[in-house]
Amino acid sequence: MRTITYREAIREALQYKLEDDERVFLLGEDIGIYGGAFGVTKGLLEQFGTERVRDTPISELGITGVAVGAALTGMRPIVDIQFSDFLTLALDQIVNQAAKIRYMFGGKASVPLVVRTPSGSGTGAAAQHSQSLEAWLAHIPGLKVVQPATAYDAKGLMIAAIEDGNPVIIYEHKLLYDKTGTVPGQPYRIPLGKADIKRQGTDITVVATGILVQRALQAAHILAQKGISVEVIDPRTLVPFDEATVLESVRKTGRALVTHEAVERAGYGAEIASIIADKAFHALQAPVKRLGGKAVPIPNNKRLERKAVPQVEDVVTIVEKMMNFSITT
Amino acid sequence: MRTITYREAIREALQYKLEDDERVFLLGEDIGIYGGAFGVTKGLLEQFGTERVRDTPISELGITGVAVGAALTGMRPIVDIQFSDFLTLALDQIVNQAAKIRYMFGGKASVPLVVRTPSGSGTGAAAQHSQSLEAWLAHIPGLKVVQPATAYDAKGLMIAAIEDGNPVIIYEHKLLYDKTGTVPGQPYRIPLGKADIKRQGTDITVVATGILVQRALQAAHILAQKGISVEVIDPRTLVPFDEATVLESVRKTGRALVTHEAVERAGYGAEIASIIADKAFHALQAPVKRLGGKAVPIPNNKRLERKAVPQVEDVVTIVEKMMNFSITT
Amino acid sequence: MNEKKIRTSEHPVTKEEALRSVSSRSSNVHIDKSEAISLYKTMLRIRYFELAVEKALENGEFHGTTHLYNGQEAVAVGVCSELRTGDMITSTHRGHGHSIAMGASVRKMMAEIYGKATGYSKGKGGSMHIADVAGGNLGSNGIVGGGIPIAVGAALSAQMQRKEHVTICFFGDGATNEGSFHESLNLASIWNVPVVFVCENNKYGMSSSIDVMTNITDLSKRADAYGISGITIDGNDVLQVKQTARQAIEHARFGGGPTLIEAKTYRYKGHSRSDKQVYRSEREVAAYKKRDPIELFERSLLEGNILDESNIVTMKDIVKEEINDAVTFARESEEPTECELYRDVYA
Amino acid sequence: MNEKKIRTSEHPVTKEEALRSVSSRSSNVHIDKSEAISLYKTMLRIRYFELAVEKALENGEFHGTTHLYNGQEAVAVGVCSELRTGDMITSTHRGHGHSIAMGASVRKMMAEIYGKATGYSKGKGGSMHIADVAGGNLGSNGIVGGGIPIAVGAALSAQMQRKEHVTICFFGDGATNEGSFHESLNLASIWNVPVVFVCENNKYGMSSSIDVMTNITDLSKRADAYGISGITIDGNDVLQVKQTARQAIEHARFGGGPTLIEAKTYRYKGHSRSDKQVYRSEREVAAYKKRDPIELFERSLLEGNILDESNIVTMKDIVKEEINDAVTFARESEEPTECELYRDVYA
Ligand SMILES: Cc1ncc(C[n+]2csc(CCOP(=O)(O)OP(=O)(O)O)c2C)c(N)n1
Ligand SMILES: Cc1ncc(C[n+]2csc(CCOP(=O)(O)OP(=O)(O)O)c2C)c(N)n1
Ligand SMILES: [Mg+2]
Ligand SMILES: [Mg+2]
Repeated sequence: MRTITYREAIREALQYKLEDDERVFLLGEDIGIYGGAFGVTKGLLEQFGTERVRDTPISELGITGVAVGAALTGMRPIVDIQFSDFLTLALDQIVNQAAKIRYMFGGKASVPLVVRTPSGSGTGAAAQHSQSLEAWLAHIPGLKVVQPATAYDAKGLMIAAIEDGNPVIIYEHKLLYDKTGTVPGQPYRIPLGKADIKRQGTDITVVATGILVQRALQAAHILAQKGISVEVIDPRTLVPFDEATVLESVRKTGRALVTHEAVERAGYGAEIASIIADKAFHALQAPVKRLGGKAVPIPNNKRLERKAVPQVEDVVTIVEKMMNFSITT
Repeated sequence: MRTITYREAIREALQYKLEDDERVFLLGEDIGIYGGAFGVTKGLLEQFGTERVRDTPISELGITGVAVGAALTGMRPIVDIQFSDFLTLALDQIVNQAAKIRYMFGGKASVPLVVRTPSGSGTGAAAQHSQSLEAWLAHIPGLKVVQPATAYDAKGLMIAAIEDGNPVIIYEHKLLYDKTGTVPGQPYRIPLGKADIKRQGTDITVVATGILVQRALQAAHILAQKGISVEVIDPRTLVPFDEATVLESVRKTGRALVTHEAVERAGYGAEIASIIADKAFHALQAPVKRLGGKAVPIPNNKRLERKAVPQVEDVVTIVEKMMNFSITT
Repeated sequence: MNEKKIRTSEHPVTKEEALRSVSSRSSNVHIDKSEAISLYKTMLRIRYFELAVEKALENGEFHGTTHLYNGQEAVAVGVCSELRTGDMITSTHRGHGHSIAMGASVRKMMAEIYGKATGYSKGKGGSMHIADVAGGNLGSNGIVGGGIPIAVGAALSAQMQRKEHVTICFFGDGATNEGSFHESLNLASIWNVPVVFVCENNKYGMSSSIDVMTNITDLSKRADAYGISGITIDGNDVLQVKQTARQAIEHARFGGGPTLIEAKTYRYKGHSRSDKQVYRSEREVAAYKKRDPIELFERSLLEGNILDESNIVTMKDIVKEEINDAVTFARESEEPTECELYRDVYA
Repeated sequence: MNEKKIRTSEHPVTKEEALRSVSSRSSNVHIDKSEAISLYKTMLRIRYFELAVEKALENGEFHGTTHLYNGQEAVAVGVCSELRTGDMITSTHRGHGHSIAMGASVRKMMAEIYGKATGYSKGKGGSMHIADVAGGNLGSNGIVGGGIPIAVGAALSAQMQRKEHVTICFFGDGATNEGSFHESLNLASIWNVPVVFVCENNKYGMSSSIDVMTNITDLSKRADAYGISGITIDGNDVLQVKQTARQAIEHARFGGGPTLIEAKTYRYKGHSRSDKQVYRSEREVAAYKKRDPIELFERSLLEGNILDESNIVTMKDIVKEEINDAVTFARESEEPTECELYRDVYA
């Protein structure tokens, strides 16, 4: 099958929906001739014109609100927030308006809105351009939250999100844009709320999201050589969350690690770990562990930046420790 | 000792610091002659004048940013955000600026800023005026997060927060403003990061925050009559979090419930539950349970509104269930 | 649309002056009798609705707060009377008047305020979240300035869908200091979408006088920052409002782009239930009440022989009856069932 | 300060015209020789600093991105030359020029860009977060518009502390469409704090032309929305910048309140490292380079016999050497130790 990048996979999904559904349009800063800060929308302006690939002023709150209004009145806008850190400026419209309008209006309205935004560290862009705040939006009833970790997932989840009919926030990861994967040319959907077992294993379950999916897979490879069989699960969507797949795995392995790049404290990993610790209580042969970002802003210095968030070796180390844990100690 | 309301206790703390430290000033919407939306600042304008009790336009982002700038240059501003839901408009300044400035500038600056804001439901103000988003800010390195649950704590924590030297967010609760408690007339400080055992018990630990502290205490009273001895712990500050006090209690009781009004999904309770499930693993005789708000926007209708968040009877029910749990089932 | 009418409303003009100006300013407004009666009746409906809400609130008949529109009726009614089917509005926390002016059912509105299952939002929204998206009301809004970009988005929809629908965006004076105001007016201007911004300057944002919270005399001047037209009018003169709205709406509908209308008016009641109104004098309130928008219009209807005193009494009785019926309906309606708590979170 | 100078910079004027205008506009600016040389040298320092940063970036010598100031030197230098000890600035993502104009150490700046322990922020901030709070630079900022309310807050501090310090708030044309711009200018106006807003209109916000992103010709017009003075000037004429800044700063310092200065200028380099510059033509860039702020000033210094060619060559060599030294310093400095990761989160 074809191999394309994560960036191209997203672009294909956008392109498909722009062709397929005239209600769909994109808006955001520098998404036109510039092709977006990470090149995702390159070429779409030329194909679909300035009305449907709409460059905006630097007005995150305003453009998100415009998208809410357009969604409420029959369109299917897709907002590009150039860095997910800038969502801090648009949250009233996402959290107080988009997420709640349907409920506040007794079900007599809907807001089919997609917000795409790149998150994560690793580019040296420092504290204000490197955050991973997906837990925030996962806390809000009325929103769905998607975090594709592969090119294949990115295309299928993006199409599903655009067709979903609810406000959906898609956290892309900057370091993934260049990663390649096999992706069908045809459109396809990945249902929101279906986890993916990225690698099967029997000794321990690693629930990883975003960039940590790749790192967990690399760690699993290393650990396999050490005789540890790791099952890697990618929830793909935080809301809805596929509890069943995760719990089934933990009931099988008896051990669980939850890992993400976001700051560990009050990150979404706490939600997943709490669910496992509660609902797989009897199966657990060791405490559920979390491995998330350190409680520090992301520094610019490359070495420090790397240390601020979990790397492959950190996953390896903690899994080894967890495998050495015995219930009787 | 004197009995005053939670509202008055906060006012006394503000008044004390306004008298004590000329760098301290208040700014916010309608905090002057109106006395704040919940009457907390009533009388302060008359005492300290318009310069230090500064009414602002409806510009949450702007006034928070002004406070950041003032804090950076030698003042000790206290911003009043009229409802915590409106923090969504000010988060760039809190999260990208205040929380990170010290770190980004290599420790050569500080932002001694306090943000006071009322949260919670129960007043019929519906979805956009009833949220409890303290978990968001607890996720951000560089911020401290305080949630006073009694008049006594409110005064001591407020004074400590103003003197802290870091950006501190104080979540007050609307339903607590009228609650009374014994409060010394003299100023005193409650260190940020010190939990309070609000009631001692031996059978189960209930970690409760905000309005749930009162409800957990009422539940404990009912449960005592049913022969269940509940220990109620109020962390008082989410960041820093007093892990030791909580873990010690759970190691003693063997059971833990974590409860708050905020939406359970990705709420701060998940953080606390994860810590307990990990670090008190051996002591646990039953799974750590969470009891938080339902995953719905807060509705206006009184009956539904009540059902949306944990009430006394919900705490009673879940504790009884947890006590019936046996490790061998 | 380019000339600015500057009017200082520091001291309300006398009744006599007001009336003269009503008739003179309205001289070029041609409305027939039935339309005039409809304007008058809608204003009455709003007034009596709000009085009923106030009473219910005082009696503790519903849960939550409310923001009453008394005194501002001419703005909602004048503007919305110029709308066609398919046109839309966004409203604010002080939204009952806008809803009624859009032809909402007062029964469903009152039921919503009472938190009942028969309300517009099944009792889940309450006073601050009345909406009727199908009927063109995109919703009141609890966030000051929250509706402004939403209105621009609705207007953008109309533009992209090649429909000739106009969106009216209502907001208060206080909202003009929110960043959303700025970003939204700029977006509306550069995209030339069919939206009319209607700022109801009732002198206060909660307790804060707009004269203290901005350093300009007329908020309509802010239009210049976006290259659009701005105009300040007497918001208590329903015909002047109507006439100005007509021009701005036509302008927007046929590709002329947005306008910012500042309608100077006054709110009679406290900001919300908790307001003790210490920030303004009773004298000020009394002075403004002398230029009551309903009385002003009533007088010109009488003088123009469009209505006589007995017509007016009859109409008031009819409207009061309608409102009483709405209250009875609200009182007697069922509460939403518990499963409603979980419904409508997602589509 | 109330009159507006309207200048369309669609087509850059010729060198000859530019020069004439420099001397004429600057006629009322009295600066002595040493001051002139200092302005010139600071501009050179910025230019060579940025060229060195660009080279280092191309060679992959540091991690992260950077936004170069080449072409805009006259703005930072003209404005900051009017500041006194205790005065402050807030800066932007494109902040190297502002730092240097504030007298920052180019060694510590370069080390910061290289992520080294000897940098202003110990390598934790990088290019976008250079600050020297003690020295009056309250920091560059990665958030467009993020520094604007912070500047107002710093000015408020000065006002409340009864100090005569002025804060300069630098931002780009693109930032004027952020809500923070609007809220901040309004706050500064109603509180009359000593701040000067300096908008560097370099025609683009990343790829977006400000002419497309607003519907007005001069951004200084936005001052009217807040009841403050606004003025549009030639940002490539260092003496004009200096002269305008002097008036605005004096005005602010002695209780006259804020001013909005729009300095029209141009950025030579791409927005940041990833920019392919497809949104503008090479011809446009070349045309603007004909009005290079450094060359313009150089010429008037030569014509005024303040410097001769050999002085200039010497000065350039000195500055280049200074920058080379900074690069060497940065390269040879230590990286921060791992425990720095955990430090400085809290005071
Ligand atoms: C973002 C936000 N800030 C503050 C409030 C609290 N609040 C509600 S209405 C109001 C005053 C609004 O003033 P204005 O826009 O003039 O409308 P009016 O109440 O006069 O109709 C305030 C401060 C809010 N609801 N939303
Ligand atoms: C809130 C926010 N939105 C978007 C960006 C991405 N961004 C960085 S600089 C820039 C352009 C800024 O334009 P302008 O204000 O004119 O400054 P210039 O780059 O021209 O100096 C953009 C869009 C950002 N950093 N912050
Ligand atoms: Mg008002
Ligand atoms: Mg620019």
